[in-house]
Amino acid sequence: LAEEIGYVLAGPDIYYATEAELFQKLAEDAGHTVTVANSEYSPSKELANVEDFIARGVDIIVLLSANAESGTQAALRAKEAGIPIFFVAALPSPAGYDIPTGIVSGDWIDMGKTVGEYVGKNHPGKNVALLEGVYGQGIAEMIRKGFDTGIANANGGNEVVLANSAGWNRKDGLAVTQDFLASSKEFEVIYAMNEEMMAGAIQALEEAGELGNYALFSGNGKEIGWSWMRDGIMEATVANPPTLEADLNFQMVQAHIAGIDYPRHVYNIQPLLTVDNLDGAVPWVIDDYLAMKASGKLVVDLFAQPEIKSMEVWEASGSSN
Amino acid sequence: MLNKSNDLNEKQPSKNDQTGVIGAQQFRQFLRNRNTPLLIGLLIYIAIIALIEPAFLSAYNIRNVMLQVSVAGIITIGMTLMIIAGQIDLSVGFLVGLTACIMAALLKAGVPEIIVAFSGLFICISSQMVTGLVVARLKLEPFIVTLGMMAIYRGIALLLTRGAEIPLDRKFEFLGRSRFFEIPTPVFIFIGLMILFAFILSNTVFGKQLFAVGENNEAAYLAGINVSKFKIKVYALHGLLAGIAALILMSRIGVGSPNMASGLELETIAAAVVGGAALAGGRGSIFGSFLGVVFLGIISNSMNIIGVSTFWQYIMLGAVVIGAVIIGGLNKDK
Amino acid sequence: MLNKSNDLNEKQPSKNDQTGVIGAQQFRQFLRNRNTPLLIGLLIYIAIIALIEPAFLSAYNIRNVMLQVSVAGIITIGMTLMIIAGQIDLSVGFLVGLTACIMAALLKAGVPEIIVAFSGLFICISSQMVTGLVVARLKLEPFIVTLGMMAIYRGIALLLTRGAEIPLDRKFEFLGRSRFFEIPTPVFIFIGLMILFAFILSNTVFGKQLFAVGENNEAAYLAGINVSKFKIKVYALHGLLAGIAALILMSRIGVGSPNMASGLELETIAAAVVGGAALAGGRGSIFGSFLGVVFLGIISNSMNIIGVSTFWQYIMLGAVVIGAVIIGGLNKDK
Amino acid sequence: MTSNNKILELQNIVKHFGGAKALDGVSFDLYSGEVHTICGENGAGKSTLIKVLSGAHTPDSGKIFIDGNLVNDLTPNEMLKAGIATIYQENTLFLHLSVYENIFVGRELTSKYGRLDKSAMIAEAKNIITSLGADIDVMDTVSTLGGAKMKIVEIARAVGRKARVLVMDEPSSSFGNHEVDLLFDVMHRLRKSGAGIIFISHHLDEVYAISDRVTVIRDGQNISSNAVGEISNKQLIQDMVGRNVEQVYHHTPCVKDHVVLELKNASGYGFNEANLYLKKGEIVGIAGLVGAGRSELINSIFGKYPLASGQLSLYGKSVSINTPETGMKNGLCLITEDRKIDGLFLGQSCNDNIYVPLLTKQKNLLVKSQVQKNLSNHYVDQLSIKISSIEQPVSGLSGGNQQKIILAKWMATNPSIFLFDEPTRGIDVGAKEDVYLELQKLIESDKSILIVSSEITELMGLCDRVYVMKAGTIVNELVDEEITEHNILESAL
Ligand SMILES: Nc1ncnc2c1ncn2[C@@H]1O[C@H](COP(=O)(O)OP(=O)(O)OP(=O)(O)O)[C@@H](O)[C@H]1O
Ligand SMILES: Nc1ncnc2c1ncn2[C@@H]1O[C@H](COP(=O)(O)OP(=O)(O)OP(=O)(O)O)[C@@H](O)[C@H]1O
Ligand SMILES: [Mg+2]
Ligand SMILES: [Mg+2]
Repeated sequence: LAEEIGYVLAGPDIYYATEAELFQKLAEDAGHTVTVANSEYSPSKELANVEDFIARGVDIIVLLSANAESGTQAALRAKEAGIPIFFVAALPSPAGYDIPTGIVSGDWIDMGKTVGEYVGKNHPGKNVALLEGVYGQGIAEMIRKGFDTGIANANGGNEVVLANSAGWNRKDGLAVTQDFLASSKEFEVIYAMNEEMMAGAIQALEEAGELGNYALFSGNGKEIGWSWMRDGIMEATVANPPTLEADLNFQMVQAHIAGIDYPRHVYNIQPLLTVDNLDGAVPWVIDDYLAMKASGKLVVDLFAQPEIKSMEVWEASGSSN
Repeated sequence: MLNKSNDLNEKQPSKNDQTGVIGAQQFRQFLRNRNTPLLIGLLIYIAIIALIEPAFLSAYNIRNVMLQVSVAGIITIGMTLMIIAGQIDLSVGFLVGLTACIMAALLKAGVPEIIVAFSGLFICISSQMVTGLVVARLKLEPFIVTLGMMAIYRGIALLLTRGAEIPLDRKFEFLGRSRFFEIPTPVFIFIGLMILFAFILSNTVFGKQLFAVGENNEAAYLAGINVSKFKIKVYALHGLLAGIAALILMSRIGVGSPNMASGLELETIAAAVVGGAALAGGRGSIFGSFLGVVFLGIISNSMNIIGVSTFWQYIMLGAVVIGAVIIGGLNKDK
Repeated sequence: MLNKSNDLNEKQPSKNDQTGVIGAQQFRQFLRNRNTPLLIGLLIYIAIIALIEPAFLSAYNIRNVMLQVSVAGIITIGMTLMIIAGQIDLSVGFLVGLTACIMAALLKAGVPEIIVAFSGLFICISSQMVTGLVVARLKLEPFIVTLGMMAIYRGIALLLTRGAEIPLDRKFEFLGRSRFFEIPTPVFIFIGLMILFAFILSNTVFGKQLFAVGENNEAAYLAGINVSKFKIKVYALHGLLAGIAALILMSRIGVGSPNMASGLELETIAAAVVGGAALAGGRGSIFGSFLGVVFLGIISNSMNIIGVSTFWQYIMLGAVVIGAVIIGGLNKDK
Repeated sequence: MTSNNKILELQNIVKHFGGAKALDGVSFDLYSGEVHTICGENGAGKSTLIKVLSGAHTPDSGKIFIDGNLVNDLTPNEMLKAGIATIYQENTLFLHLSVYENIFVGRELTSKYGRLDKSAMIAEAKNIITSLGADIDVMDTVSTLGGAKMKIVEIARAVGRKARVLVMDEPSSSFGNHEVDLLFDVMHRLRKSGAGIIFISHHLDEVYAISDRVTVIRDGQNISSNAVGEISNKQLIQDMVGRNVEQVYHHTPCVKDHVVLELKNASGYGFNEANLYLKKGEIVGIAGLVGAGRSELINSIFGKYPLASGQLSLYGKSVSINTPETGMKNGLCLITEDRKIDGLFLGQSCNDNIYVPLLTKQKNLLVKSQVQKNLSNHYVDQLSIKISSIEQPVSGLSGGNQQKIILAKWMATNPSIFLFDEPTRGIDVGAKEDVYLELQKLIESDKSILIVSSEITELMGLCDRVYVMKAGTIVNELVDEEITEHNILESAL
């Protein structure tokens, strides 16, 4: 049952690269062929990539879309051409929720909520500065929505006083944090939505001699975050390992090929990580991930995941302050 | 069609313009034509890819490629006019994005499609005319003015959408998704505009003056051409073509998004130059630009079709661009 | 320092060059200087932001801005040389990215830091020399050749890193993170290079020849300048400066990533032009470029400081660029 | 032939460039059927005046009347429509366009539905070119033509407009006698048909041969205006330069016996089998018609183009010079024919322009600005270059003064052999005298000079020997008394 799979990747980014790489490895081990195309975050490129795979006549398309709305349009083309299309690490537009054949996504609202509640409980009354992801994908917006809900739920009286996109990357994380530190707004908590931006933030704090004066939180749970927590630099992160997500995605594709029933939409597994539970943290490094799985310490089973039936509607929030 | 517009756009000295005899002479002219090496290169490239993967030449994929190329192709027409006139435009990608966002917002607000379409064209034409006015009247470098405009369009589009996309909810599908005789409408529009502008360039006063203005502003002014008005006209035409491209692109993707056409400015400039246009102005042809935009446009498709990592497409793209201008340069010396 | 290099780089006519008296005459010269409106504009901008948010002028933030600006600033020096020589370089952003990726990969492979640093410089210098060779010997347009090179560097960097980043694991921190007398090392390097090149441009054979070659290639050739060799030299210097910038940037961010410097090419071109350089060649100054890069560099910082949406920074950026060239253009006519 | 019908009048035209006054209340008029010449030294304001008339420059004040009506809208477009066609001093051609396209730029012929009528334009262009007696293919791209032919195309363009007023700013400066004769034929014909012609030339013999009236301007002001028969050559020069110029040519032979430069059987781009030599202290001329290959020959000696075959020796030693750089190293310098294209750095100051060739010669990496300034000031004085400051960009200089900047720049390199291609092109009589005096000083200090000139009197007045070229070959060598207009033309034709 060797199938030809076209994998459309949102853009060059370590998270996405890991998704594609593990998927490709698993799929090729299973005898499939995988061609990876990169959309460089461009909606037209994404559509073109999907169309090219349709032209090539692949059997299955996996779409890691950076653009919820246009990704959905692309998915529609595949569907019209009769090719099953799976979303991973991305969601379609709320209106097009039914279009993809299957979806594995982060539960971004919950990620933000987890951190928000933790902050509210452990740092009540403290002001927060946010390093957000790229606006427009829906991801940053949903995390923000969750975070706002989280601090409200915890009722600690926290307030977000500064928020800006740092583009998911370290360079902007550094510059934006430097600018935050220079501003006259007071804050004691920094929440960066991924570890790359947090790395920039930590450097800015270090250079300003302020490391240790702020409570730091990030998202995604990459290994570098584990070491920050071990060193006492960072308090917590929410895991969202691309390895695990890719694994679920692969299992879903396999089930589809085999004609087995499977949950159409599942979330990635996203526990709160602190220094206390790092032992069970899921690695991003592919070899480590596979080793952990082989050792039996990690069991990943698509069919054990609860099926999601609907998605949140989100609002663009780029100019929220 | 190809050979026809080829001749129409030829700016090389050719003493045999009057002769109508088809044969050896025409063939010799064809060999001397600047676009010939590019055409041959393109055919070789297509042949190689088709050998590796015959699906590349399937009817579906040819339609697919032409469709993918048509938006860039329409903008390339405008960019070719601009480059011949000695101008350049870095803002067009984000102008298309901004226009699409505004149109999508209007559609969402319930404005009728036809009014939305005309507003889109109006926005593109008038923005470009403002840029043209600044560049022409104040005698500023278009490179830097349009770079500034690019930032401004980008900022406005982001503010408007707050970074997100605005879905069309299946409105406005006609332009981008319909077909006639199995050929998608955008391809019809693209080819039609190419032929129209190839004709305009070689058979109208506007076309002649375009080359004159681009080659020597000062001399054109002294010859009685109102150079700044003329330039603003070129910007307006370029704006019109960008507006048409925005309509098609938006209709095809089904959303308005700030970044939806970013990068197109460089792609279309590259296509025009690969097709023989000189950034110093005064030289270029629509047929050359057609070859250029098709060549650059099939690279990414061909990589996907033969299953090579997309990252190779950048190297391929760079190699084609540099190779084409090197060969064009060698040819020029003869 | 500012006023000094200002005089050194001034290319405008000034009748009173010989006098050494400081006073009214100097002041009049200052008013006539092309950079004066830009300097005044910059000061007004700074004053307004500081009024809204006094923290903008805190020692911390000034250091912060200078640090943020230093990488772009060093590349702007090279870009200014290129523009004066009538060249332009769209590839430098991705060349810096590629170089950083290669250096990061070498460090990961255990190669000693010093060897890695020299390899980085070597890569930048030699790549730029190859581009210079192609442009100068084959007489091609630098815009399009460097556009092609940009795609190639990007492709190689993406293939090398498979689209991810290569972390340095705290190696190589000295250059980007150390300080002397409270001033970060990159700022020292940036300011030092500015002064050095301001001196070179106005007091050396190389500097004089740079303006001659940029103004009129052919006349420079007939005046005994080996123009293509000279151009390759300019590309090499630009490469060296890009290499230094790559070292600092990588060291500061702690990773090598393909896109880490993308966009810098346009930012540095804009900075040089805002600072008075003419893309046609033959005009530009280091002090003007310094003002340009600082002005563009503080926009994003100031928006963040006063808490305005980042999207506004694009509009501000575009407005500053266009405003500066308009004012520069008006000044030119007088 | 002059009628009483005044077609044009300019009153009190004032024009400043920055602080400098180029025109300070100049008045001028023109009758139908008249050739009215404007004379004046370099920088007097002649070109500025005609640019105001053509609409290229907007005057600060003053009035222009056509047929007695005040003209309000002074743009090139309006002036062309009013029937004033101008041939500018510097080329205004489109090099990548063909001859016929150039002739019709701005007034393209169309047939039905606005479609270009190419065959009509080609046919008419052919007619105009033929009527000018020139041999130019109208389908040729202009960049392939030599300087003189380009000028003919410009004339054709202006003539083709069938204008009532034809303005010609130094149309003949790149012409030889043959072309000048053709030009005069055309001018006579136009005059007969009732057009008025404004003519500018630094060749006073031409002025006397063709004009009805001569107006002299100096420093942007009217000096005199006379019918051509009423003003003597001497007085005309006196009016122009404000002093007496007794003798234009100063030539006392200083020829020494060593041959410093010798070319044997040399062929290259544009010439073949050339044999020539040049002695120390000698001035040798190269005469010939336009397009004879003279420019190519001396460009090749300097190293701009490589020699295809043959041998070049300097001081008896065979050398190979393939680039201008090596040409300079071997003590040569070349003053090219077209100052704008390959002579000047237009946006740079006079000071920097003069210093450029020295940069390649100096060993030191630093440039001392005081040394540079002293040098510039020295040459500005010596060649009486009219500028407000050495920091002024050369783009603002008059044509003749630009030419002097080029002379200065090469004199400063102190070469031992000078190669001159039309060195006095566009230079006024007074300044020519300065230049010739400089040449004399050069040979007195044992320099040698090879000079290409289309001005036969110049060759007669200056040269010890003259080679005559025809169609790429040296066909004759004339010494001392043999150097006459008759002899030169006889071999050249
Ligand atoms: N574009 C300009 N910018 C500044 N100054 C100028 C400009 N054009 C002309 N001038 C100045 O105006 C004066 C008159 O110049 P113009 O060219 O009219 O002289 P001309 O009589 O034509 O001289 P020539 O015989 O050398 O051609 C000169 O002093 C010149 O420097
Ligand atoms: N760029 C060119 N391309 C083709 N032919 C050229 C070019 N330049 C000059 N020629 C031709 O070479 C021949 C020599 O021209 P050139 O102008 O050097 O002669 P010349 O004796 O110096 O006359 P002139 O007084 O016009 O300078 C002419 O036939 C001319 O048309
Ligand atoms: Mg003049
Ligand atoms: Mg000549």
